[in-house]
Amino acid sequence: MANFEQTGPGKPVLEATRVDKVTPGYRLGHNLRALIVVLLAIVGLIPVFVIVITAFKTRPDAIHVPPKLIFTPSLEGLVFLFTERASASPSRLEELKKAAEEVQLGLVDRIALNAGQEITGPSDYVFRLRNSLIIAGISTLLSVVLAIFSAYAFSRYGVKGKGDLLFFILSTRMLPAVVVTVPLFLMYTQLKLHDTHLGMILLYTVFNLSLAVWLMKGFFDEIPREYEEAALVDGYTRMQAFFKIVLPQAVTGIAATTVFCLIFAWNEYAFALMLTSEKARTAPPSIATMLGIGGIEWTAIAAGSLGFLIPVVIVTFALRNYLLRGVTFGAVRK
Amino acid sequence: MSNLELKQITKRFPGVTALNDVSFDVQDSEFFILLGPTGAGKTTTLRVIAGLERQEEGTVLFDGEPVDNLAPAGRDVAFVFQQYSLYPTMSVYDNLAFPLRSPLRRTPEGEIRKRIQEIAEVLRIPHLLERKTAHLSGGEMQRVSIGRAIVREPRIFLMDEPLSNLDAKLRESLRVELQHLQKTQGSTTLFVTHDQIEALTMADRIAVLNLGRIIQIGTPEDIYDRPVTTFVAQLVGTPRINLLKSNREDSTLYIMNSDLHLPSPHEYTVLGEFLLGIRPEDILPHPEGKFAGQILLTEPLGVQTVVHIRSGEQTLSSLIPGMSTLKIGDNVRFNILAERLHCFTLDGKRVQR
Amino acid sequence: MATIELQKVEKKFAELHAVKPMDLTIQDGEFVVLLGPSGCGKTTTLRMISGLETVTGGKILLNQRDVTWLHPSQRDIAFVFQFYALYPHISARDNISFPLRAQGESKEEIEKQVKEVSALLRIEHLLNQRPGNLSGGDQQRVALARALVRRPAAFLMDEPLGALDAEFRESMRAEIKRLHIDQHATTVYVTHDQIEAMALGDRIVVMSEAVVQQIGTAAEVYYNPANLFVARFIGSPGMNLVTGHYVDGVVTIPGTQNRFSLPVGWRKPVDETLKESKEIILGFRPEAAQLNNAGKLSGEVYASELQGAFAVLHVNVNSDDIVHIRTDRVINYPIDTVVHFDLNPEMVRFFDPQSEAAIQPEVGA
Amino acid sequence: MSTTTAKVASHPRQRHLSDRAIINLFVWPTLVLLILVNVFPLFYSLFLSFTNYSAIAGKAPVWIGFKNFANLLNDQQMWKYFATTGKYALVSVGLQTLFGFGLAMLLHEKFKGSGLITTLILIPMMISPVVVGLFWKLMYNPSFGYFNYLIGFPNPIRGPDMLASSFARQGVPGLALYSVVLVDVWMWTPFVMLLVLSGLKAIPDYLYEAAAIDRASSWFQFWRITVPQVAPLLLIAILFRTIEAFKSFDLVMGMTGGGPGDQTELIAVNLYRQAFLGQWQTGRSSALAYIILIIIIAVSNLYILYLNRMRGEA
Repeated sequence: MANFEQTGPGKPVLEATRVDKVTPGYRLGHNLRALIVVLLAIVGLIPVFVIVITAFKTRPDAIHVPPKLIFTPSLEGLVFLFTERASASPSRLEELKKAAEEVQLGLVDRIALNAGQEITGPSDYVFRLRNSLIIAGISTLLSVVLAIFSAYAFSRYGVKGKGDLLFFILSTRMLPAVVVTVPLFLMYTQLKLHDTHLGMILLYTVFNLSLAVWLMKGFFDEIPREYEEAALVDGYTRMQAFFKIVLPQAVTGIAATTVFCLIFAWNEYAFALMLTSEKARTAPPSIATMLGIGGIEWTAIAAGSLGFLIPVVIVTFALRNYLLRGVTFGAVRK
Repeated sequence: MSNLELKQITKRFPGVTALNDVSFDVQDSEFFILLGPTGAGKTTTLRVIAGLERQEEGTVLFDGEPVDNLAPAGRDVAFVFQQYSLYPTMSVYDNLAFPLRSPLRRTPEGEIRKRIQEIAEVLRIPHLLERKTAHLSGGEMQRVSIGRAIVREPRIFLMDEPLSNLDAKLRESLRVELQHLQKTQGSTTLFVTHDQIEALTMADRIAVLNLGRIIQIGTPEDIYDRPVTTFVAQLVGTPRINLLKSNREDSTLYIMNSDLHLPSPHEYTVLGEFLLGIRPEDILPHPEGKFAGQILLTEPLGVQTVVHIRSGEQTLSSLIPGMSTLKIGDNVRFNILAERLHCFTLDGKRVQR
Repeated sequence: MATIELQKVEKKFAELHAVKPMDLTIQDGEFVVLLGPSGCGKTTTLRMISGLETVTGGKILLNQRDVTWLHPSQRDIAFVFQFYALYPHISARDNISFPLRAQGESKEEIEKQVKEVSALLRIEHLLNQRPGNLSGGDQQRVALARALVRRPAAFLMDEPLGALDAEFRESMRAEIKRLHIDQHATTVYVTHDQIEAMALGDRIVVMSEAVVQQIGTAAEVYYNPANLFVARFIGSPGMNLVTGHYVDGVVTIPGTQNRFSLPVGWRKPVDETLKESKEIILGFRPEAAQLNNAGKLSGEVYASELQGAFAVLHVNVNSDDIVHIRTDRVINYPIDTVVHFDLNPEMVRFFDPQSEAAIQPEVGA
Repeated sequence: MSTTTAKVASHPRQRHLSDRAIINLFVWPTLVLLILVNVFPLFYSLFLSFTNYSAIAGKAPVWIGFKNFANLLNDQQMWKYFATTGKYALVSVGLQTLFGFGLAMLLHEKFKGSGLITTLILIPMMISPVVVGLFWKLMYNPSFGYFNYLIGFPNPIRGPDMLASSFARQGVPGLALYSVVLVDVWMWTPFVMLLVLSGLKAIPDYLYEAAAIDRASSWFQFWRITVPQVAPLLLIAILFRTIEAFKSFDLVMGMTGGGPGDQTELIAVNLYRQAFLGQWQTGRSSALAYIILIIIIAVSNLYILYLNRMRGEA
């Protein structure tokens, strides 16, 4: 049976090379444009670069005028980030130095010693990070699960007034956080939800829900209905078709939505600042206030910021092709 | 297998009546084709029968029993979609097994494996069973989706233009295979297409649908030789039928603004102006032909040639077997076969003969 | 107008050889069609002639002028795209007049030529519309007008009918042919539809897997296919190709008692080509077989197809070869009934299974 | 066909949910949560905006009609803060659009590594704004900050102190605001670039090929093919950034906390100050919250309307 489909190694994606795009002049222009963009990218990332090197400087190097580029890296920033310290009196310093010779003092204590300080206990940074993880993690999970179901309903059924419903959901995200926190503050104090993990999880779930619903609706719209209908005709109910046929195809969409919600919850500052004080305080507000107490603890702040920044950078790479959708609430599909 | 009947089905979508009082029946193990241009309501008809759409009026009967309040699952029909016919996340084997594993059937795995082996032999796809659907060519995909329809032995097969996305050569061969398969399986099939060749070649009976209305139901010969409207006449047959404004005075038909005139067959009762339909293959260039014209254009198609002839102001297209040696601008004499003329009123209704 | 010459023109994308070295000469005013399945290199060849694709090797001459590395706009060629490529944000009139404005023609001249070409293509009433709200057929007419208006040396068309729906395609095909006859402009036309190729082409270049399989007129390519690919690809359904066992002048189809003796003029060339190998491929077009009860060949009916003016009977000649026979309309052979048929000796062709090439008969068969 | 599989039991009463049931089951949980945590507080604060309530005063709210709104609307300070926010939005969105469009045009033509570069450029907008504020505060530090060093003022005395709005110890009003704007631009230019880039990628090649054949000037190709295709997306980016600029709070709090003086006191920061920091004027800040709410809904309505119209055309 003559079948002329040239399956071969799959049709190659041929990059059209037009005659006027291979002339030396054009090539030069092309390379120049590439160079400019690379330079701009480098300049753009200088602040991130500064954070990285400051995190591994000793305090004197960090505040050296003019700013020092070549320096001996030290873990002082990290140690300061994770410990509470007090400056030790000269006599106390002598004792500790002698102990250091007899190798009784741990590495961490010795680093503090060089900076003339003695460690008195762990700082609250770890505790704050844990709060961030708990609150961001659970709220993301809740918002994604809820979003999957409601987004499927919006995508498949013309829910009455769908247009404004979606807008109404979105509007909660369009407002400055402050506008919403004034009434929330009152509600939470009366309901004893102020400064509680539950309170923050509930808020972040709703905060992320509008993004998650819009994103998931976009991903569901891309899955053709024929698959579910084929399953119906094959003898499955609508629910079974949803779980067996639709969800497996939406896995990449769910992953992207989960990560976007995680980033937004992880980065959130305003709600955390106003609705928590001690017990449920997350990392962002605590890093911001760290500057206050420790004086010019720049190395610790840089280390804290770095710790907060690395997961986001990794995730940005993983999400490259979904960024467009996530940032524009799924409005623009690539 | 069972037979299917649609009684006065009407389906409305906001702003449009997709199906308007549609009635037809499909006998047991008949290959019935619904032919019509895109947007005629063909797919909607299938979806109503499968229960994927709820019609506003009329009933759908399987073997005489109404099935309107049955969910798609309960109707036990097979639906082969034009695209997206295979579940992308499953292998070919799982695709074929999916309907048999449904809660309604609960077929034991051993039984499933045997059934699938059988079907794979018939459709010559045993080598594909373990492959992921993404790695199949267009032809293989459609064959597996047909396999999935057959494996469950449904009461009725519904097929929504399964061949139209395939490459031309493949379509030819799959058409023949599908017809052979249907005849040997004896499965009641309702096949939807906009391609008139598919309709003429595969159907036991054809229903022509346009703008949600059934225009004509008949065998391929009925539709081709006795079209009830100019729409049906133009829909089937390539190149299209010539429709010439003509006038009848007592017993001769005069074709407007040309000197062509033909003896009027006695059964033609219409008087005055009407539309005369002549199939291109009924216009035969012949050295001593009664009529004369000038060659405008020739289009060799290999097995036959389309010759465009101008006679007076009228241009006619004729179809002659083999390669023609006629040149553009030559004068040509030709005859018109009188026994297969079609005669329509000016608004396109066939004048019964 | 112009002659176009391709000398050893070749195209490689990294390690993929999209077009193997190819020679082609297109005469002035000739309509040549590049025909082949998708991915055979026909579009790449067209784009190399237009400059939209660079050449990896070889030379392209337009009126004996080497244009291989010339900017597309300096080749005096017009290109008609499958998806019309009309500038979406300006009116049809501006689209058509655009190439003239770029050449710096005067306002009145532009106005005159636009009026003339839109009359030729019967789109005067569409000139103020934006391409967005025109039908596919009308958009392609505007694109043709844009190509025509600049009186180029040659027209290059990349599957212009591909995106149109059925009822436009037939009328547009006749229109393109009529345009070519009026303007007799040198045209290179790419399509995968062999009906279009034969209807339009003065000559057809059949391509497959980056290689030219055969160049010839519609009749040559239809009646004397150079190899198995062309035989199978041209014609719908393609030529019947049955593998047979050849022994001094007689071809027998294994597994049946069908026997066919070589017509006059074939004996010597077949003996020379096959030498001692016993395998041969017998080819014949569906219309070359006539049903008759006393026919020497026979087989069981597999399926039958009414195609309007005629019908095609599909007959199983042995376990896996199905042969297509063209019959007039009156057929109702139930499946598996045995039918007999004869072959018209003039329309029979033979192929060498090894080289897949056609065996040429001694005297014009 | 040999064995027949188990025939479908004649229409068993299957436990399957009707579509209506599915819609309710899937949609209501989301709606309930939204109403509880979002809608209810909005109504509650609407009521408060007509009272003189203060969260810590312990007195019940007393209805004072539109007094709060009246005070706010003719309080010159308020208009100053609205003006600061407006200036902030205008300049930052303007620069972002310019740089974003330029970057997208440069990045449109693929080159080795352009994918990596694009992703690197996108990092700033993914970082928590308050953390960005912090390390730009480090960058701007007159003595050991890299900013002064890089723009050629290594000596802290003679160089600018951006966040203190002074240059060589002389006050330069507005400098702090523009230094925050600079960081906002640094963070959100990639957003505009991303949208414009996706617009550019949607333009089919054959338009440029047709233009090349028709000997179109690159000027024509830019104005007639590139710009009309990208304009809708660019406009969405502008509308989106305008709304975000209006909302910004985290970045300013991280860097200047509204200072020096009230040079960077954006409206959202001032609302926080009135509602929480010390003043606790709950009623008045609820009224201010509603004024902001109305402005933003008006602007985002423009956005949604535009999006639907753009969708209509596309």
